[in-house]
Amino acid sequence: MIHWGLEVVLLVLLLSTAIIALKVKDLLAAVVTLGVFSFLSALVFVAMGAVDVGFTEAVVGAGVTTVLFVIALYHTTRRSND
Amino acid sequence: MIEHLPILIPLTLLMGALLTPLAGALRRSFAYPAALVSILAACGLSFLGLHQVLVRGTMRYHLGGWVPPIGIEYVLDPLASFMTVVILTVGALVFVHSRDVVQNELPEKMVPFFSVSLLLLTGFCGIVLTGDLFNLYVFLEISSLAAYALIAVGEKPSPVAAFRYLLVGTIGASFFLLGLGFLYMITGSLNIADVADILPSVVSEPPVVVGLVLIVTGLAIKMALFPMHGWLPDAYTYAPSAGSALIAPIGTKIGAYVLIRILFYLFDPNYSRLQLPLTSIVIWLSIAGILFGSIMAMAQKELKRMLAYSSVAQIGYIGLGIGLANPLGLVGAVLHTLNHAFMKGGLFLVVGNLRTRLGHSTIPLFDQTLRKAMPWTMASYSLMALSMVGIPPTAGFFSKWYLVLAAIEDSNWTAVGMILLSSLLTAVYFFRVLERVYVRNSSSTGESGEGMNPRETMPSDVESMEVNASMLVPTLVIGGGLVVLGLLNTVIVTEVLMRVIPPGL
Amino acid sequence: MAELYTSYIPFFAVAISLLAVPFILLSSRKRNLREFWTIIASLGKFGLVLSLLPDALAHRVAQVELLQISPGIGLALRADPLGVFFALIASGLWVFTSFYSIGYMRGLAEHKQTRYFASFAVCLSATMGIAFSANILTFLTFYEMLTLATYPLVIHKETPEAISAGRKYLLYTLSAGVLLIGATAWTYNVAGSLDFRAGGLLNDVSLPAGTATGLFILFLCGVGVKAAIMPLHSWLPTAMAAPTPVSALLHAVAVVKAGVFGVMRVVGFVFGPNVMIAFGLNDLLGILAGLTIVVASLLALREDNLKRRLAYSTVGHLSYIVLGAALLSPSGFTGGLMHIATHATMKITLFFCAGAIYVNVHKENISELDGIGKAMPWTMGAFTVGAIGLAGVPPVNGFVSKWFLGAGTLESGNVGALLILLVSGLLNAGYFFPIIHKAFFKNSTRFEKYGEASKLMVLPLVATAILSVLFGLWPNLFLRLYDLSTSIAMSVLGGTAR
Amino acid sequence: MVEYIANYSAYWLIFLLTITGLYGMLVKKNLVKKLIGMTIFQTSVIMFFVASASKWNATIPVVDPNIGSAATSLYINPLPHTLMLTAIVVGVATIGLAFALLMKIYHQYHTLDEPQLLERMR
Amino acid sequence: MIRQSTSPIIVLIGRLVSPFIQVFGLYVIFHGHYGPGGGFQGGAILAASLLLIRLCLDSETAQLQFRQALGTPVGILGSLAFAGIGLMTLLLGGEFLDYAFLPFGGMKPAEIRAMGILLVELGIGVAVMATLVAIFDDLIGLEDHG
Repeated sequence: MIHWGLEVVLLVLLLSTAIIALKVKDLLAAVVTLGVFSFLSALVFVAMGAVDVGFTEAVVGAGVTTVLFVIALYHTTRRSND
Repeated sequence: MIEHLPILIPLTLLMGALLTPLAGALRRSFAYPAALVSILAACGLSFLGLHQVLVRGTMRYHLGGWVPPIGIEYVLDPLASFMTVVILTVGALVFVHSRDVVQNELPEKMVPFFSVSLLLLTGFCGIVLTGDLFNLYVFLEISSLAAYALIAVGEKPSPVAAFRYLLVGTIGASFFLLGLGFLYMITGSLNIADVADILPSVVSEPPVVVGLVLIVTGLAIKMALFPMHGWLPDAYTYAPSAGSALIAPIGTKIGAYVLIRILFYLFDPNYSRLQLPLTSIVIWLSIAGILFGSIMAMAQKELKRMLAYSSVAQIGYIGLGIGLANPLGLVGAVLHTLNHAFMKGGLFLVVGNLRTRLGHSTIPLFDQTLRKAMPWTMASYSLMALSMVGIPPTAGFFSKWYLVLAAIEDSNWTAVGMILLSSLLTAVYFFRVLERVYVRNSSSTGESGEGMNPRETMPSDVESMEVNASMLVPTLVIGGGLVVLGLLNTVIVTEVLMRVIPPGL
Repeated sequence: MAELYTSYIPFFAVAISLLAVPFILLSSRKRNLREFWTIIASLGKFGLVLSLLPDALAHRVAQVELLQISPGIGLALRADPLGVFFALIASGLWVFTSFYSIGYMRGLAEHKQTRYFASFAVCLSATMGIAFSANILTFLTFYEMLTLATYPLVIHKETPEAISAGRKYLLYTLSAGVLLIGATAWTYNVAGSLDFRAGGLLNDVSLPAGTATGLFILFLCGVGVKAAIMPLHSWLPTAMAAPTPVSALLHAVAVVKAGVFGVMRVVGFVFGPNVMIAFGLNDLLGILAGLTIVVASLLALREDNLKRRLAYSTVGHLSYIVLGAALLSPSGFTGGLMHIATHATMKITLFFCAGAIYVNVHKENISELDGIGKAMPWTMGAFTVGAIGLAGVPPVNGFVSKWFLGAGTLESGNVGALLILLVSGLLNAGYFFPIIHKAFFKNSTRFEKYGEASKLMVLPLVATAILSVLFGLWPNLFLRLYDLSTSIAMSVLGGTAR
Repeated sequence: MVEYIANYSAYWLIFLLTITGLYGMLVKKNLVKKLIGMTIFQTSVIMFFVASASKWNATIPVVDPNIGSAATSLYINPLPHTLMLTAIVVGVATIGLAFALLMKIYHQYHTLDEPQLLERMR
Repeated sequence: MIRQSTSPIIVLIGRLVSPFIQVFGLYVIFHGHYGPGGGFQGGAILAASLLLIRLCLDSETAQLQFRQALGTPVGILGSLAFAGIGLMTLLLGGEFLDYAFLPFGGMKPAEIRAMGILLVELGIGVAVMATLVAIFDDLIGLEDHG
């Protein structure tokens, strides 16, 4: 039987960031929230014992992907109807 | 060197994919020969592989010397070797054909195009050859990524089509991965043979069922089984001619191949058929797909789009063969994979020829001049159309024949009726084009049938616009090949496909 | 039991006209050379088929398996008596049609003659293939080939009318082909074999009633479209949009005869008399045929267009043959077979005449033909021979087959069928004699300035008319068609009670 | 029941995350939002794998001198982790390609809103 | 498109942190077969450092560090290192990627394996780094010729 403690807390946070990222109308805010999401998920990975996945996610998900997202927005538009 | 064949085939393609841009960087004109050499080499290797498998039996190759289930295994069994031959033969023909097409449509992107195409084929061959489920996922994604990229360089709306395909494809792949996760949770292994050994003892566990359902859903998306086909028509229509000629014949078949692997090799065929209603769901979806695809194809004005919808219908045939889950059905499905790969590949080559010369492929603009201008192209088109309809000596008839036999054996009369009906619908939409090309007078001389001098209606001064040899030869090879394949299908069935049938079926 | 031996002659008989196609296409610019190939192929084909005749009569059957097209099923050709019988008629009449076509096409300066002659050659190959097929799958292959090769002929004129006729033709025949595929697959599933066998491939198989009836209906729809059995006939009058030699070919030589030949094969060699009787399938077939005979004859009465009237007449006469098969009695079967031959010679004469009239005076309607007999005495003479033959008047050969059919109805005790035969004989007279009357006995000055059509057209039609009479007097002349048909009837019906 | 849900709470949350991601991909009209949904979806799948590999009372899969390399049951199974690294690579590649497509689309149609896009494609 | 930042803090921090990140990236690559880490993670970290410079500084400086034109070729070369080593082991008689067959004289099999893995990891790292930077550059550069 597995007892989850920290993970559950982190996951709830994760879920809320995910929902925020999808709900926010300003795309830049959404993307930054997604960065937070990635970072939190990196924490979850570490908490679950997957250290390497954790810091890969931190670098790639929270770092590179967010940068790419921001650049994509910079070139397109920040506005969104939903 | 023979024992390295399972890895050599994808490796040759991968090296080609990597070396092509390097050669292109050196001098642009080097890129195409490099790509061509690597695909021809891989094609030769695949035939060698098929021969070896038929002579010596299944070849297993352990990557890095690690024995499975720890290491990754590559398996060249009859089904896999057959599929590599199909993929690479079609691929090689398309490559030969596409030099001028690409030069014409994508002059800027010649080098990346061939590199990415090779990557696509690497992915396909990897999927076929790997004996490791996760490896399979990775190759699935490699091929999908390459396909997205190939589609996106086409006509103006192509990025949108590619983007949609990307989203849907990612959902499919993720479902597949999620399903793998469930299987892995229970079995603790990812090697296909190993998992197949473990599964019977744990097969009733809920995660296994959930995993299987997820995997099948994911694959259904990848193979564009109705109603998960939404991405396909746009993607095939807007892709560049050479790209769709490469993706359309093989892309969806790979999904079908993996489905066969999962349902009949990984799981016990009887489990897939009897314990879960999965196969009957596949059957009904396939039947719906056949009907839907055929009807939609009849409504299309653009040849490529018509072919794309026809692909939806044809995938239904393959799905039907898989769903029937009896030996004849499997033979029919695999044979149809081969036949349809050739037919659709050839048809898209014809589209490439038309677009190169006419600059369009809109059916209402076709008329008799086309027959005079491109006699050989249209002759191959006719052969391919006949094969698509399923007229006996051509290849298309025989896969339908096995499918009908399988459906009768299963007493599934709806399926029998649908296969037969869709032959007619296929005839309608293919003869529509043929009639324009062979009968329809060019619009100016008019409709006044009676009393006009027949000689005037024939535009004898139409100059030949036939494409050059490098494009014509592959088209003709496929056109003629369909008859040969049809006549030789017994050899294929008895020598290869009979060995494909897994023991439990 | 017949003795089998391997011989490639059936294959060559099929292939020879196919081989001529490239030559015809290549010599498209030189008319005479192109026609030379056609003639050579037709004569060669007839010769090859003729060489098979002695063996067929001696119960020695030449067969050849070219390759396996599906495990256990070969692309096999077998020159059994029925096959030789049909092949003889088709290839023999092709010779006449070839000469006639040349005259017709040149007379009208038709376009795309190369395509016409090439398709014609393919058609004949397919017909030979149908005749010699050793199993249903081979039959199916050639049957579809015939469908496709006929399509360019039907649409030859490329008028909107011809194109829509072509569409209708394709729709009907391809649907039939598709149903035939289903029937074939089902048979294979039930019987495990597809080889034609005298007395019935399904004879030894225990069939549930539903399966037998379903299979039979599928087969009937499959071959019935080409045989123009009544609800499935409507493509045939429409296809009259084609040039007349094509109509002749469609109606007399290849296509519809392939259909009734298919019915013969299905009745005698797939189901067999025992199965037919056991499930009452012969009654079904007989009723359909009888209805077709009567209704088609009535419809023919209304038609003013000569070719369309002939077309409805064909529909009726094809069902004579089907009726002969359905009677399942030796005389009836013989009569049906004989009617394939006799109807072919007579109907080809009539179509040749219609074509000759069209080429010469450009008239297609019967009401416009007053007094044409004076302008074209040979043509109309031949027409008269054909017409009275179809009505069943001796000494033309139509009488012979009708006689046997009548005997067949008595043998099987089917009075209704006899009645139908008699009524339809009268109807036949009713729709043919007015034409003859108009041609010879109505005076009109309309055709004074016209003479006969060209020799290339008149000679073949006179020849077929003479043939009709000769066969009527001596049914066993030259080709020993009578011996062949009785031997076929015996081999099929040998094992039954009747 | 409550206990059941509690025991598998992490899985349930991950499942919710998957649903959220799917919702974003399928329902949201904006293409960037769809991509955000896709990222969430992929992350949740990866997380599912990692969660399925994790064990109570086991340590990270790095050889610990106090435990040694013999007692494998005391380590978390590292295989899913490596697999997930590959999955992350795939995800990044997909996202990279998606951005390229996104910018091409915007360049051609000047909108990222799907209904508008479909309108302008006609 | 990225102009030089006007804020000296950003420039300074970017310049200051980037080398450390790079060292860490290399560490991760080289440490890959002992502990958590490996080619991909290291490559991603290296790429992150390069991206940091590209974001913080003007493009000339960034180009000095890693030229845009190099992205694709270096990525290909990195992948080739992986495929090539695999091919080499195959040609030398072993299975694909059976590092024990690599021709390193005077080493124990275990060391040869470690060496082989290291080379492959290095190749992957370089490939990942170059590819990620190339994606970035392509996205940036799209507007210029668009």
